[in-house]
Amino acid sequence: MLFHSILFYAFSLVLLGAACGVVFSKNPIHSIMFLVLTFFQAAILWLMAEAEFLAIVLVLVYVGAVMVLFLFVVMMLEVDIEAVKKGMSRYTAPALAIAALMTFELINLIWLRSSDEEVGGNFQPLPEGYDNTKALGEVLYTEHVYAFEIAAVVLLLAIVAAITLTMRKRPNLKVQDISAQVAVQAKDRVRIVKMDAEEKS
Amino acid sequence: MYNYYLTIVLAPLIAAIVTGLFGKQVGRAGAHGLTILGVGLSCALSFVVLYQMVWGGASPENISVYTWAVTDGLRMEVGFLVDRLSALMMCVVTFVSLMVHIYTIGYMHDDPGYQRFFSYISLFTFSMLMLVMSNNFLQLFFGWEAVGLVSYLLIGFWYKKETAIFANLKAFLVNRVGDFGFILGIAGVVMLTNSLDYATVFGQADYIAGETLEVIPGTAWNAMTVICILLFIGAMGKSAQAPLHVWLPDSMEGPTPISALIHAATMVTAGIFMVARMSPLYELTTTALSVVIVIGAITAFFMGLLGIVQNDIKRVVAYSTLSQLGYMTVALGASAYSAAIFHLMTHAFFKALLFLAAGSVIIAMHHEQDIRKMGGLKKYMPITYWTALIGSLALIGFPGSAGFFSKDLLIEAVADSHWKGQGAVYWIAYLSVLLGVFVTALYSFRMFFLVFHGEERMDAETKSHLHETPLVVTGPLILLAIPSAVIGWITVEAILFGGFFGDAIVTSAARPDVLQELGSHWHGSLALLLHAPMTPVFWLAAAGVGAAWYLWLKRPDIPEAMHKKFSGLYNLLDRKYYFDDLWIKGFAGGGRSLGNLLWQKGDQTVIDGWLVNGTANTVGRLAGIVRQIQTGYLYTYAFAMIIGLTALLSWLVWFR
Amino acid sequence: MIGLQHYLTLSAMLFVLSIIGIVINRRNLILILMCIELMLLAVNFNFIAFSRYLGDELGQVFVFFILTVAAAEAAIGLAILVVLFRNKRSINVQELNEMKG
Amino acid sequence: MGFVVGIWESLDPMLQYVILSTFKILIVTVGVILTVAFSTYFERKVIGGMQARVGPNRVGPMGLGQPFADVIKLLIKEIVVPTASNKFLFVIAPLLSLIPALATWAVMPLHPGFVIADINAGLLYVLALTSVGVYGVILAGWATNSKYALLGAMRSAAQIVAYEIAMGFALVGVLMAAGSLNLGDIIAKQEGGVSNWFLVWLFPLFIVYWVSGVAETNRAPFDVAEGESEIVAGFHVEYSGVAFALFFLAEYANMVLISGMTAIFFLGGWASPFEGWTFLNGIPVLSFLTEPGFHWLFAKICFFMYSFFWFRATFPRYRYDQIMRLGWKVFIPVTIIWIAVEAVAAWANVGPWA
Repeated sequence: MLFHSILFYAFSLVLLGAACGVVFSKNPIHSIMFLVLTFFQAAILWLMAEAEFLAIVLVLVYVGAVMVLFLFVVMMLEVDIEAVKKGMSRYTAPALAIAALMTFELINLIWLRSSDEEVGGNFQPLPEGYDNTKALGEVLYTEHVYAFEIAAVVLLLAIVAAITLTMRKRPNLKVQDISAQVAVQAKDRVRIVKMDAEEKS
Repeated sequence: MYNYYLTIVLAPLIAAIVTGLFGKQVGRAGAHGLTILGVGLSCALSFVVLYQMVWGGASPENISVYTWAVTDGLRMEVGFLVDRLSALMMCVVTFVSLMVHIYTIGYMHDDPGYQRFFSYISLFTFSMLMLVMSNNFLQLFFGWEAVGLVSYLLIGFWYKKETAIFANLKAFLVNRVGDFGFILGIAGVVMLTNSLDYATVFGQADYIAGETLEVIPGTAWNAMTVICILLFIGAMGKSAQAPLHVWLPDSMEGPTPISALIHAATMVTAGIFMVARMSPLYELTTTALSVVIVIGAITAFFMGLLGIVQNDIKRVVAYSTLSQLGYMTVALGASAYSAAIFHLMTHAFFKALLFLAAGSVIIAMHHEQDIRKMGGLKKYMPITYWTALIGSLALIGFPGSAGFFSKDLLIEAVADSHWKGQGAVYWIAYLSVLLGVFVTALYSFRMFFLVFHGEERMDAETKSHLHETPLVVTGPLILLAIPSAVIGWITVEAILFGGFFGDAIVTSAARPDVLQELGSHWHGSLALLLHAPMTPVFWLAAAGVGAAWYLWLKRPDIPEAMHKKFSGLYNLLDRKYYFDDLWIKGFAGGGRSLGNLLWQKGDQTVIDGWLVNGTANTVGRLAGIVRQIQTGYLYTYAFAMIIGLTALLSWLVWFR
Repeated sequence: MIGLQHYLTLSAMLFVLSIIGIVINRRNLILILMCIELMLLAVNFNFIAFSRYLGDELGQVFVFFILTVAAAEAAIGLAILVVLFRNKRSINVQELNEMKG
Repeated sequence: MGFVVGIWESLDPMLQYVILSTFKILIVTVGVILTVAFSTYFERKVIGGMQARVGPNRVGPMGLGQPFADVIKLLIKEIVVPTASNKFLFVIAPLLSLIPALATWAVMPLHPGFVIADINAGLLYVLALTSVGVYGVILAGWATNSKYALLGAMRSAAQIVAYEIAMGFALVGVLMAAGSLNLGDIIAKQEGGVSNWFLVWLFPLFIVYWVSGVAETNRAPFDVAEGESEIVAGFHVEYSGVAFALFFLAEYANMVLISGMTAIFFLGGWASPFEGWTFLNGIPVLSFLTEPGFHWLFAKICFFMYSFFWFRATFPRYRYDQIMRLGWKVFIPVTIIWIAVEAVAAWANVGPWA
């Protein structure tokens, strides 16, 4: 169990460091890579909390798709990195102060205000043969099936919205008309001209 | 008869609409042909109706034609009440109107607004008929306003003339003052009876008389008195009683036929007609009647005086109209409604005649209206001369003429009225009408002598063109001269003493009926005629004529000298008792400066400046401050959110 | 022994970090989107931890939906960002103040 | 020997587990790398044969030393890092490309009972790691700071992401059929002869998965990402030496991985096609034919590797828009339809999953 704790603290440290990297990197690509790292650490920590399905889905969805999208956008937009490197906003100092206050309060809330009897307990060991994916699936497809459908609709909506927003018709775009190409026949392309042979001069 | 009534009303309206809207298409001949046809039809049918009423034994009819709206039990209708009173009025209106139509062909011969003019006068005929035939207050008011509108349009007929525009505005505004009272009166009627119908209202007259109104809190006034005075204020406006008379002399800016039709014969009598029609109401309030009589008396005498100093031929006639309207009003006040209507009728004929004669002179003089530049026209225009003489004699009440019967009996009625013995009111009324006779004779014949006799003061150019006016002008003169001369003789007995109006005119049983008293020693027209030299009226009139002859024909230097000697008095008269100044500089000017004050201080400074723009500015300034918070930067908003979140968290952690 | 409180603490720190990221960043709109993802991750941490603690899968169902919505949000957000860049040639947060009052 | 066993048994079980796992990882990794090395030789031989050439035949017997010669050559070459490139990402990109390719092998059941990590969500794990492989390509393309590289990376990334969806859907069909995400269970479900292989029942999905796999690895005919004639060599145009070797390794590792996956998901993995042919058991030499085991998996992988080279030698390159069209408009609908068919079949109790 010591091993387990060591792993938790190690991954947590990496996670927080990566999150700091996300926030404080000058280069957005670095930020994205740090965010990917953060997600990986989060996935590992979720695995340690035995939420394996969500951990893998986190990697699959976030790392595999969403962050690729981010990367794509950043690369395609050719953001002028030099220009955006300048300085922090004038809210930096108060923001940090408030963040410190908030952290203090949260930790205070989590550690001091709650007694061990209430929430401080450890995770109970899961029953033998527990399959997280299966359990989640059973809940998802029975009790929360409507919410699941709504989530599907939300995704569809996102697809439509994203395409609608970004699609633009480009004029003068040359597109192959495949059916026309297929339908072409020899006589459309080659014309055989009969000519009299020329006399040798 | 129903169809007759509709035709009488609608024929002039259709003619007016066609002529007005399609003037170009129908042309000049079409315009006067159509309107004369319409009015002629109206006139003929009116006489038929009158005949049926008087000799055919037809009973008065009260017909509802069309219900316009019903709201909360209040019916707004178009309807006709045709009895002898309205039948007589219809005849007078349509006949004079027909004459004027014919006359206009000559008078307006060269005017570019020919069709428009005919459309207007036809429209006027329609309006006036609606007014007199009405069986309810709403239609009465409609006709009242419609004739006012046409009057406005016609006074300003020559709309390029500045004075005409001023005059028509003045007429319109002064009439508004009267109409305001009038509509308040109608409102009072509706308030108390919830009906606009004459019959219903008259049926509840006793109830109204028993009610009181608190116009000013703490003062209970008799409802009938209030209503009647308010209605009479309307009549004052329309019939040009002092002090709302100021528009009438100015209305002479309009073409002469209009002066004859509207401002002498018909429209101005609407007030007289209305009071006569409302006799069941007026009879119940002596207070209102005394107001009527005093106003009438003042108008009759003092407006006559003004006629003496006027030099414009039409204005002299206009002042005489004012004076005669005063006579009628006095008669109304004395409960001698029949006498008033009788005088109205005779006056319509001879005053129209006088105006048209004046118009004829004006035509001949090439639109020169100043009598000081006329004279000796007798030999150039014989027809005009003789008809004008008949008109003038009728006006002064020369024995035998129409005016003699009506005026003489009117004065008799006033003398015998129930005001006798009541002091001031009686004496004001009686002396006014009596002395008015002298004044009338003086200014009438002053004008007559200055125009037709004496030396020829016009310039040579005009003189060379002088000739009698064409038949379309003289024809109506002759046609009007005949009734002016004889109508009184024929009808006096029937109308005044024969109970001619029947139920249309009601006199209070509580007081002695003046006309009945008069009728008790009535011995026929001839007897009255023979009795004439015995009355002060005759001698006063004769003195007036004599004085006019002496002063302006024999010794023209005397008026000049008097003019200089009594310049103060002269100025008072010349300035028309400063009424115009009172109205224009006093009320209108005061109103305008009040308006300016409200506009500049009240509206622009307070409302626009402080309330409207001030609110906007305040909001704008506040928004300007608040706007600073909205920077548009994402991180500002995020920061704000986070502050809120932290506050919430702090509250959770530390204060719970 | 690692328990609920450890996860919650980690989540809180991650959350605060993402808040700092959102507020102080004035250079890049994409970074704000990323910080929002971080924030959601922190929230998900809480759900996972409580789900594990209570032995109830409902918390994980919530995480599932949050992931869905966050993915949709990222897709639309980036689409908007692309359109914005097309129009303004910039995604600098400091230049995006057209909603200024 | 007993000594070793004694020491082993005296160790902490946790430590035993760690050592055992490390050992397994080493075996698998080295095996994969060797497979990759020889597959290059294999490729050149196959293509050479198809093009009526000899192929490598100089180094070692039959040219079998050629892969080692290549490796040594690449190892001793200089790694040129372009000046304007992003150094860190430039260097890390090949690793990001290779690591997922190797890490996926952790859940691969290679032989009955032999798997490094027998996890429940194995199939998801596979999907997750394949989707991560795209990072190496994108980062390499971007970090190089060359427009050819970037274009290649974009093409490649879009292609990979697009075909990942078709692949995922195809695997949905597989897991529906197997009723489990565990790869061992999936293979177990296919035991009992060729007729039980998912190849039969999920043939369209098999085609989709296999072709998508080819596209995923950016192999011909879907190799527009490298498109030598268009964008020189795509995302790894500036890579040289070991860095290039890593990309090369990653690509071939991926190919082997895809081959293995296809074998596991559709061809029963280590299951024998002659299972139940009991008469073969009587013949001592041929008894291995009915035995399930690594040799069958290896044979199947070799077949698919051969197919890769075969495609490369015979098909012309797809145009980019055609690739996208195939992925989005053909494969995804096909998989969706077949999933529906499968659902109906399962509901009607038809097929092996009854």
